[in-house]
Amino acid sequence: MSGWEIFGIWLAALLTLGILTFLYKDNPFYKFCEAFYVGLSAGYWVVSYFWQNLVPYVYDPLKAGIESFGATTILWSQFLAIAPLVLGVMMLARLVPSVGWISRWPLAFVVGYTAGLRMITFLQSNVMTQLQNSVEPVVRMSASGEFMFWETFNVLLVTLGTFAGLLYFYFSKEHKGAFGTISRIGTWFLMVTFGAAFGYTVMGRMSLLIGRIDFLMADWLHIIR
Amino acid sequence: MRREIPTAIAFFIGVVCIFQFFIPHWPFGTLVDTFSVWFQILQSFAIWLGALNLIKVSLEKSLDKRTHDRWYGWVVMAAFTLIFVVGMFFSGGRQFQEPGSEFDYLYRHLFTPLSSTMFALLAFYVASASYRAFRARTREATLLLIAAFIVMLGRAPIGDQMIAFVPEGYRLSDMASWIMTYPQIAGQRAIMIGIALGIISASMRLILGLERSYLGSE
Amino acid sequence: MAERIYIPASQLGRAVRQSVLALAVLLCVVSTVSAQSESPDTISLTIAQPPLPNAATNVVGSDGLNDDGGSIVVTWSKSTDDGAGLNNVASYRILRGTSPAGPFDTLGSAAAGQTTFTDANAVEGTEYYYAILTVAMAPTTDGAATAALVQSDPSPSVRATAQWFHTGRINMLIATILLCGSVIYFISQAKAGKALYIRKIAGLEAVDEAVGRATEMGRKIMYIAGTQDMNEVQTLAGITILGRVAKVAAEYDAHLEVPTSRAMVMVAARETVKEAYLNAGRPDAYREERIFYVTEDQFGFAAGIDGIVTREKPAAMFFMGAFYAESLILAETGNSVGAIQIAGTAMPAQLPFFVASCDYTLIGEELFAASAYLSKEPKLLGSLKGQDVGKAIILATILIGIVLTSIGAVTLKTSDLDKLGWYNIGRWFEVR
Amino acid sequence: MADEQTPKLSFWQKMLAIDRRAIFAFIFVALIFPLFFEISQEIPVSNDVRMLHEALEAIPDGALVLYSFDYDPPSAPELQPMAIAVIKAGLRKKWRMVYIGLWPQGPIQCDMAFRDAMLDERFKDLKLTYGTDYVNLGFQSGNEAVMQRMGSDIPGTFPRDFRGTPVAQLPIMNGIRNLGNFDFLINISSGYPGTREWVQFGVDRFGLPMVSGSTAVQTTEVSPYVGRQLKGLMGGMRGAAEYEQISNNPGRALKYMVGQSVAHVVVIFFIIVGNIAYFATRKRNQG
Repeated sequence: MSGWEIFGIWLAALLTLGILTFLYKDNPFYKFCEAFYVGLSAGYWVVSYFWQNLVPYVYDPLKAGIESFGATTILWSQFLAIAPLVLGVMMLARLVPSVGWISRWPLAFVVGYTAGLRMITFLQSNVMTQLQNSVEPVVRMSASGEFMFWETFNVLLVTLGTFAGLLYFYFSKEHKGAFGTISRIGTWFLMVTFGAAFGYTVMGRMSLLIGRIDFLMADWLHIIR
Repeated sequence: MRREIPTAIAFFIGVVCIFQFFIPHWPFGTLVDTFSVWFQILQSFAIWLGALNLIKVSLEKSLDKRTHDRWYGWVVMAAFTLIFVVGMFFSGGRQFQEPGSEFDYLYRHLFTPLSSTMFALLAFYVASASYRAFRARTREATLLLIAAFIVMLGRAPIGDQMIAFVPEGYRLSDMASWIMTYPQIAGQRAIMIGIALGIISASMRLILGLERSYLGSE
Repeated sequence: MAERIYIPASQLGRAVRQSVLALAVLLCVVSTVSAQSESPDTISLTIAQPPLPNAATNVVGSDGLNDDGGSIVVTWSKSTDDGAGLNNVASYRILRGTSPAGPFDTLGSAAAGQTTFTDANAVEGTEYYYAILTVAMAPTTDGAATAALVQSDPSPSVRATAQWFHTGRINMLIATILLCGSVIYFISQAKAGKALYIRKIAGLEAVDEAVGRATEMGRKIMYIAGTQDMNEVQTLAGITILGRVAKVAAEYDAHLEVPTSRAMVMVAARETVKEAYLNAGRPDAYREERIFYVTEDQFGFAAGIDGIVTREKPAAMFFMGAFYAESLILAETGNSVGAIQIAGTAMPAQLPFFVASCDYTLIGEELFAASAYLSKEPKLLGSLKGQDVGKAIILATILIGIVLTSIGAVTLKTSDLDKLGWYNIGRWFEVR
Repeated sequence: MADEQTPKLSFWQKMLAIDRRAIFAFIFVALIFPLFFEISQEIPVSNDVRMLHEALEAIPDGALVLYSFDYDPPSAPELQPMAIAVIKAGLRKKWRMVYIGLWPQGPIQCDMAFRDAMLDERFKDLKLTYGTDYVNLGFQSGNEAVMQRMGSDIPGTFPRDFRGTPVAQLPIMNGIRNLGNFDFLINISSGYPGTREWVQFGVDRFGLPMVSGSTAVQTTEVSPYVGRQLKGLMGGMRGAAEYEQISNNPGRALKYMVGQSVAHVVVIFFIIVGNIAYFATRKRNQG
């Protein structure tokens, strides 16, 4: 292993320990790691966006377009990249307070794009697909045509849970009487859902820490293989 | 006019994005692809606003003689400068993420341990949160507790070993997967359908310009 | 565990078979070429040519539906030796040319028994001709095999065209019209002055309390509009709710701080808060620097916020928007300094953590209802009513669908969806 | 009576308001301890993982399979063992594999997983050519926008591979125009964009058969998709361990499972203590 690699592992180990000290209490070591992390990650994304978005989607097409002026066919379509460039510059207009309001245009573009696209996507994957999954026979028959009690019960339970859960979200009606009872049952289903989802996750979270401990013990200290 | 034009833009773009789903014909099919690239480009411009803001805040902090914490302002700027200079000028341009590049070195030995450890704090927080939250205070809290408890035990091999006398098919792991496949799915379904309706309604309000506080005032 | 254990030897066997095959093909080519040149040193063939199968017939290309004009579906009738007759067809190769006489390029292949292939590389408007090459294989005594190829007649000419409506999405169109329509209808009803009842949402009733308490204690309020960018509707909802919270904060003269993880969110949040202060009649109290960017990075942001929270101990924290794993890190830290916490998200995976560590949590749809609820503007409340009607439509659809499929299950004595035929209502909701 | 009860009850009161750092310490010890022992445990395989295994085994040899690695190092403890296991499945069955990442670090994780998978004894003699048998197309930013564009134009979306080679020079990419050209999609994901988006775009819109490996947290969110939209699912380290077991590929997930189980028991223990403390102190308040 090269010296640089060993140095890197030491740096990584110290930063790891620095963050972990926060669990005890806030301290200068953590403050250093935090400040370092904030600066480092902000820079990381600036660089990534530059090379991964600005260069291939703005610089490259415009360069290809300009270079084509000397060639037989001019690549006009490449100049479409001017439009987002203009939007981007409008966004940066924020830096000049007197014309800062122009940044609302690119914001409006993003809002329209988000609202339109998300609406369709969620309608398809959350409404249509869940409808498709929900609409199934509640009466369960085995392959030989016999009635299956527990399967029927389970499907009925899911249907009831979906119903009651959705009624809990009903806003324009007072939740009292029979309606209130059903929406109350809905909250029970939601609570079971949250509890189960939480319980299911605990293990996964432990594994994250195992990863760090494994790094400290194996890669840094070589205590375990 | 400072609010009308943006409102019109949001309306027009929103409607086009809805139409493109139903119209395979050019230009609708490709328009949304184009918009998504534009969004990324916009993001790449906007991040400069953020970065400059961060540097401004850090600089102000580092010049503030009243606090001992001012040194950390310098740390923020130093870290930013370090990765920025390395990534822009010393890591082979477009191939900046190639294994072995200087940027990759910073990424692996500085960025990764920081983000992984921050993430790993969750192992502790999930424990402290469950200690506090899972108490049988009310009927709802009890359901939360019971579901979490069964699923947790069912996920760990020890859960089944504890009650090995129970016939197979009725052990904790079976109860856990029953909860996950039936009541849990029911709750998730209700939440998912609700979310979609919420998004449809919120999107309509945004497209129609009923909610436009993000545009500020005149 | 009776799992198959992989042995490298079998892989070796395959490689041997393949190289023998390649060698055989090469030999055929060499022998044909040399036979044409009437060379005296003709290599004697040891491998038998398989008998020629009959060609595929009825090759037809038709324009691929519901596309932007880039695809053509090719269909053909199987060779009579595919699965019958000589029974030696191994596969079909699909050829394409721009004239019936050729030349033809190979586009791809289909296994024996197949009769369709989608050419996804067509150029809109170009006239194409397709042909099918039937490939027969015959094993020989030494275990190798050789190929015999027969080409079909070319297809009639075909052009790819683009469509103006996607016929597989009629159900989506109906759903869009019904759901959006009900939202728009009730907004217009509300505009006309129809009063609407809205049930209590506990988390939102607590907004005033939280802001008030922060003011009393002389401590900050921290508002986080999620950690995602503006291309998430939840972020937009978070920013809209921020407007209402900021207005309350302005009225109480509380110190509101908004750290963001995305620069565009910072821009939108500044506009929103500024407008809220203006509407509250306190434009002088607005401080732009209190809405600041931390970092784009998920956990870098969490680290930064954790630092601020432990040092400055805000009295109230709001989490409204899209969150990922950082949700619990933020909420547990807020909890450790005793802040009153109100969260709202439509990320199903993060809801349990907010429920566990915050005082109030807006669940999924409630997040989107919050801005309307807080503003009490009739138009916005109307959209909530529209949303509810959408819910009723969905519930009714599920109910009717379940009754019909269940009737089918009882009459046909099966609950297998594929065997339910007409009764399988669920497939109506399949979107292509 | 009261004199006897007071010290006992105040113990529970203390427990109720226990410093969370005490819990942290217990968790830390519980996780470190088992790492020093070689303990193996047999775990039952869940239905989702069995489905995934069967779906992968049903893919014919030589099929063209798209792998999307949508995670970064923080989730690697859970997801890296899955990535290694599914790459091994591909190597064993000689699929033509195209790797991409919608998270910037995904392709790097993929690279590491590929090297780890190749260390397996069974692939010692395997001669694979980069660009013909497999290719790493690297990262593209844009989240589901990338998926959307892949639906119409993959070479346009990924003009160059991870190493900067133009895709036109890669034999494996010949004839690949869009998502429809693939036989199967394998996604390893820890959030957005990930399984949910691939289901929306890859499965719902382009009809690709798909399986997913997901962090435990995401699993609850994507498990409703299993069946019609997902052909199988590995959830968290447990899911990875189950797949390692059923596919006969013992790896890191099986090893880590022990420490994880112990820490898990600690959390359960604290929940029990918390409830006892709650009821013990509540009784006193009422009396």
